[in-house]
Amino acid sequence: MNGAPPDIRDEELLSSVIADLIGDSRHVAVGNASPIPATAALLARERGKGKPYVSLLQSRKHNFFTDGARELFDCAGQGRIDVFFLSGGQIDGEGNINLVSIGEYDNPKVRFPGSFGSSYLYYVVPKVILFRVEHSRRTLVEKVDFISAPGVSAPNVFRTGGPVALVTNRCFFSFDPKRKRFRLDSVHPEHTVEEVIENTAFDFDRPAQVPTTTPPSPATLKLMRETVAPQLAEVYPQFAAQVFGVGKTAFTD
Amino acid sequence: MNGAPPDIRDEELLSSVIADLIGDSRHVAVGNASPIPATAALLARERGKGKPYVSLLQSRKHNFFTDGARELFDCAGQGRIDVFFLSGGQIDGEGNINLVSIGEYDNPKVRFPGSFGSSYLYYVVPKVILFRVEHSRRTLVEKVDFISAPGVSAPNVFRTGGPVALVTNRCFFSFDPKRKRFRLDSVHPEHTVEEVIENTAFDFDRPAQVPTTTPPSPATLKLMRETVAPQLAEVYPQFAAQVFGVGKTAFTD
Amino acid sequence: MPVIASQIEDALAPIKDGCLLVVPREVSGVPMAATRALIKRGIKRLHLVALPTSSLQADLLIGAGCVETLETSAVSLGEFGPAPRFSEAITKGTIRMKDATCPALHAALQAAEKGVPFMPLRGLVGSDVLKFRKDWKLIDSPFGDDDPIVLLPALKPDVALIHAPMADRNGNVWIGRQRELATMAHAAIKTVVTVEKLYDGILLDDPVLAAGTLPGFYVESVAIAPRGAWPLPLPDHYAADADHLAEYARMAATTEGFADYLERYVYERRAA
Amino acid sequence: MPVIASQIEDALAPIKDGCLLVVPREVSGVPMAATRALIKRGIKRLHLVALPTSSLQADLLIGAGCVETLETSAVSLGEFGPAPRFSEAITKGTIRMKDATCPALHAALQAAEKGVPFMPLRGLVGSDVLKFRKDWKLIDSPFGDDDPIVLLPALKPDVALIHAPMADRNGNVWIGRQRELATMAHAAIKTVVTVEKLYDGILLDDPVLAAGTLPGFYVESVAIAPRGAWPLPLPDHYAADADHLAEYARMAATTEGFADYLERYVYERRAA
Repeated sequence: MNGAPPDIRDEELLSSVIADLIGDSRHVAVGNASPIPATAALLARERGKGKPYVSLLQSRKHNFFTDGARELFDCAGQGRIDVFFLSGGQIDGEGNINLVSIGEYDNPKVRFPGSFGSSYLYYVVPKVILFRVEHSRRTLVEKVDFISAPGVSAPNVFRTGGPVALVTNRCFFSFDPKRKRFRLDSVHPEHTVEEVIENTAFDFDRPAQVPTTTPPSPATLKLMRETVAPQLAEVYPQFAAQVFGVGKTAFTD
Repeated sequence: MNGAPPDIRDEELLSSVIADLIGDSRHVAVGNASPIPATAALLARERGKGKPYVSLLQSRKHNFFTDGARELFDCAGQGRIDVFFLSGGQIDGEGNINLVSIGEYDNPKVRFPGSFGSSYLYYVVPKVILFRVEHSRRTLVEKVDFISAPGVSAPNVFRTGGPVALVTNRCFFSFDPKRKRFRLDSVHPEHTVEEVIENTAFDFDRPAQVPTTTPPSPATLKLMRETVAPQLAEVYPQFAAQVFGVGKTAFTD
Repeated sequence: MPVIASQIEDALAPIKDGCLLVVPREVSGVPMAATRALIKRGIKRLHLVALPTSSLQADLLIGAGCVETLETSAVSLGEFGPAPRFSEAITKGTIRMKDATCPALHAALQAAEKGVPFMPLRGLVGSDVLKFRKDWKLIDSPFGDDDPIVLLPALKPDVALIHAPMADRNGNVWIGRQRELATMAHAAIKTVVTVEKLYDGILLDDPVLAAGTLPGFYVESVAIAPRGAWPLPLPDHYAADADHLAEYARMAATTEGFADYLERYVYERRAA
Repeated sequence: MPVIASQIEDALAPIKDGCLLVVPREVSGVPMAATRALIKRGIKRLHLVALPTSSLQADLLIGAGCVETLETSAVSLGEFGPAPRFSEAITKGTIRMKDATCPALHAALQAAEKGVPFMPLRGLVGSDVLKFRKDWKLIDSPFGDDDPIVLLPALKPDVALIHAPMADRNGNVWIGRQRELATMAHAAIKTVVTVEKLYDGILLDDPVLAAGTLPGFYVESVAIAPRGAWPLPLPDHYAADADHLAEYARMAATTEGFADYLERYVYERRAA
């Protein structure tokens, strides 16, 4: 295994992986409580010299919407949002995500915040990137207790979008909607395939040789730390301070 | 018959009649090409010291809408528009109105502008006042050639509004939705019941003694000519000049 | 990023023969300079949607033979009388007419804006407007008890064409209260804009201006056309040119007079 | 005309026990001063709709026992973690939860805004969100071929409660880009507003301000509440009070700590 330079943090690696996934898109939107995807989207925009448009839902500065809180969803319905990010309290091997609860819905053991826009956006955004930092049998389950949004739909269901990948602190899976399965595309530096298998409750495909995830280049790291991090601090001050050491400023929105 | 003072114009009489009909309302809206209803609504507002709200669709000054051209219709759907005005190339005895054409729809002899919002507003505005200055067998017909909106609907059809009256240059009819008929409530000064019968192609109810329409009081006339007319000139410069002698100003909207 | 075109003709390139074009009502900022440029170019077979009504713009396009199908709630010159080219085209059967009612057009555009296949609307039941719209459906409301309601299919224009007070270099467009212009742009695949002037700054940077701004990512191209709504009004900027509209009403009353009007004001553009 | 109340409590009079109350999302200008006043008054049995999500506001109201039914897409303190009173109420079964997804709440409010009984929405098919919403219907789209689509019944609140930067003496309210506040007011029977300040003039007289203004005829009452969204942010005016939110997250983690929080910041209101 290629060890990553010791000074690369998990959050930086994941942001870099996600930024590569964003690729050549027109419009990337980032929902609530998603600091790593926000980092990735801003990084992609810096590298693309202003392209894609990035809309951070909780931001003022990185938000082009002027028709209220519904505009993101309308815009996605129009086919104008190319990339979105979703997570889940549980994610299963068919790409189903659970943002609601563990246990019976009417008598849950654990309650998560709720489905947010997932029960819609998962169907209509072409590239939905799943991310879940904690990669464990608790989070990557065989079958979710509650389907906030399904990974795949029957052929007669209107669906122009869905999951393309799942990024965790251990590895990077791609998703194949025809096979309804994830495929292990790469394992992050300092992690192993065995470890991924051990910590994943669902079955997945994998090549004979699983490559190692390419760590961010020094140029990407510099861009992330010096240019992206200060922008991020508007929306995620805690995260920006913790990961990038960007001091809390007396920012007024 | 009480002869009206010779210096009262038809338009002033009709505006005064309509202003009385508006009565104690919260919100009166006036559509396109309706100078007499606009005069009446502004008159009602002057008399009510700012109440009702008056929205003149083509005006900037007398228009409270900020959600675009759809807001009037949404607002009516919410039950917030109490009074609206409609006319018709043809109006029949069941209160059906035709704003589209005479003859076969696919091969018409005469084409009118179109239904505007009538096919919706007639159903949801509680007090729709019909006005048609030209009172003749050509305009007040037995049966309209095209129903832009029906006067009454079957009981299972959602309907919170409809016609309450029809004002012409000869008389004032009220409408009874249960009987699906107009009733002659008053004949304007210098006109007669016989003349109304002769010039109306539909059958209507009437009391044994038909009263004469009360002409506008001197105070109402003064208000109309001195206060309302200049406001009107913004939206209906031609009408204001012709009826009230308000000179065309170099108005910039 | 939207193209900021130096020639109005260049900005209009996305508007092709035969396309489904949506334009705003007569008082919302009608792109008349652009309309004249389209006629000059000889555009053909438009499916024209006027949201929800039109005056001079539709009448001109119809008279000049640019329209195959017209979908709107009314065409009229208002105080200046009926729209003569429209009336003649209908009675002679030279255009296909899809009669609507104002809120139906708004709702059908909002359906496209929201990415849903249809929108319900009250009213309409028992009208001949509904009877002649085979593309609209009357169903029993799934939430009612024997409650008929009309469903309108989404109306997704190829292009929305609008005129507005100003745009910035990123293609953000200030539309103010004329929010149906935003709905048109959201619903359409592409949006073409003419503006009175360029704003020197970024409209979205000012929270007060941003409230009335259409974001540039909906916009395909922008051209500057001062007094671009003339002879129609631009809200809060200039009034209608009543003398000119009266002249139009007179000239367009006959085929010959209309041809003279085109010659003088569209092909030659002698006055402004 | 709307009442311009001198006391926030007076403006809140239309909000009765048991009413269907809609409030905006955590970053749109949340009426927190009004929320504290409602808790102080001891409001009960609210059917609370948070459009489309909530943070501190819903958690406070739930913890204080004001909520019978909650309808929203998510409640979370964001960077400060889960919403502890919400999570406990759900796991203990002390409130009735109607889980939604953001665009469904927007669409259901828009249905009420448009006076239609329902709105269609894509997505949702095959999700458990749909499965547990017996009030939503899955139909075959009348415009499709074996194309299932969800219909959402109109959501018509008794009262919309919002906070905005300013209002004028006619009750016109400047909301800027937060246009969901307009939809809430259009959809609700009554609208109650708190504002940072009174605007000295008429907002609708200025075309630039008018573009971001909710007309007064939708508004029941207005009260002035400077920093009325504290400790949540007011867009373009002030940021969230992160220290206070962190303190809330800590205190509200336990029943006792939450009771202390109420004592200190709601009943006594020692800090601001």
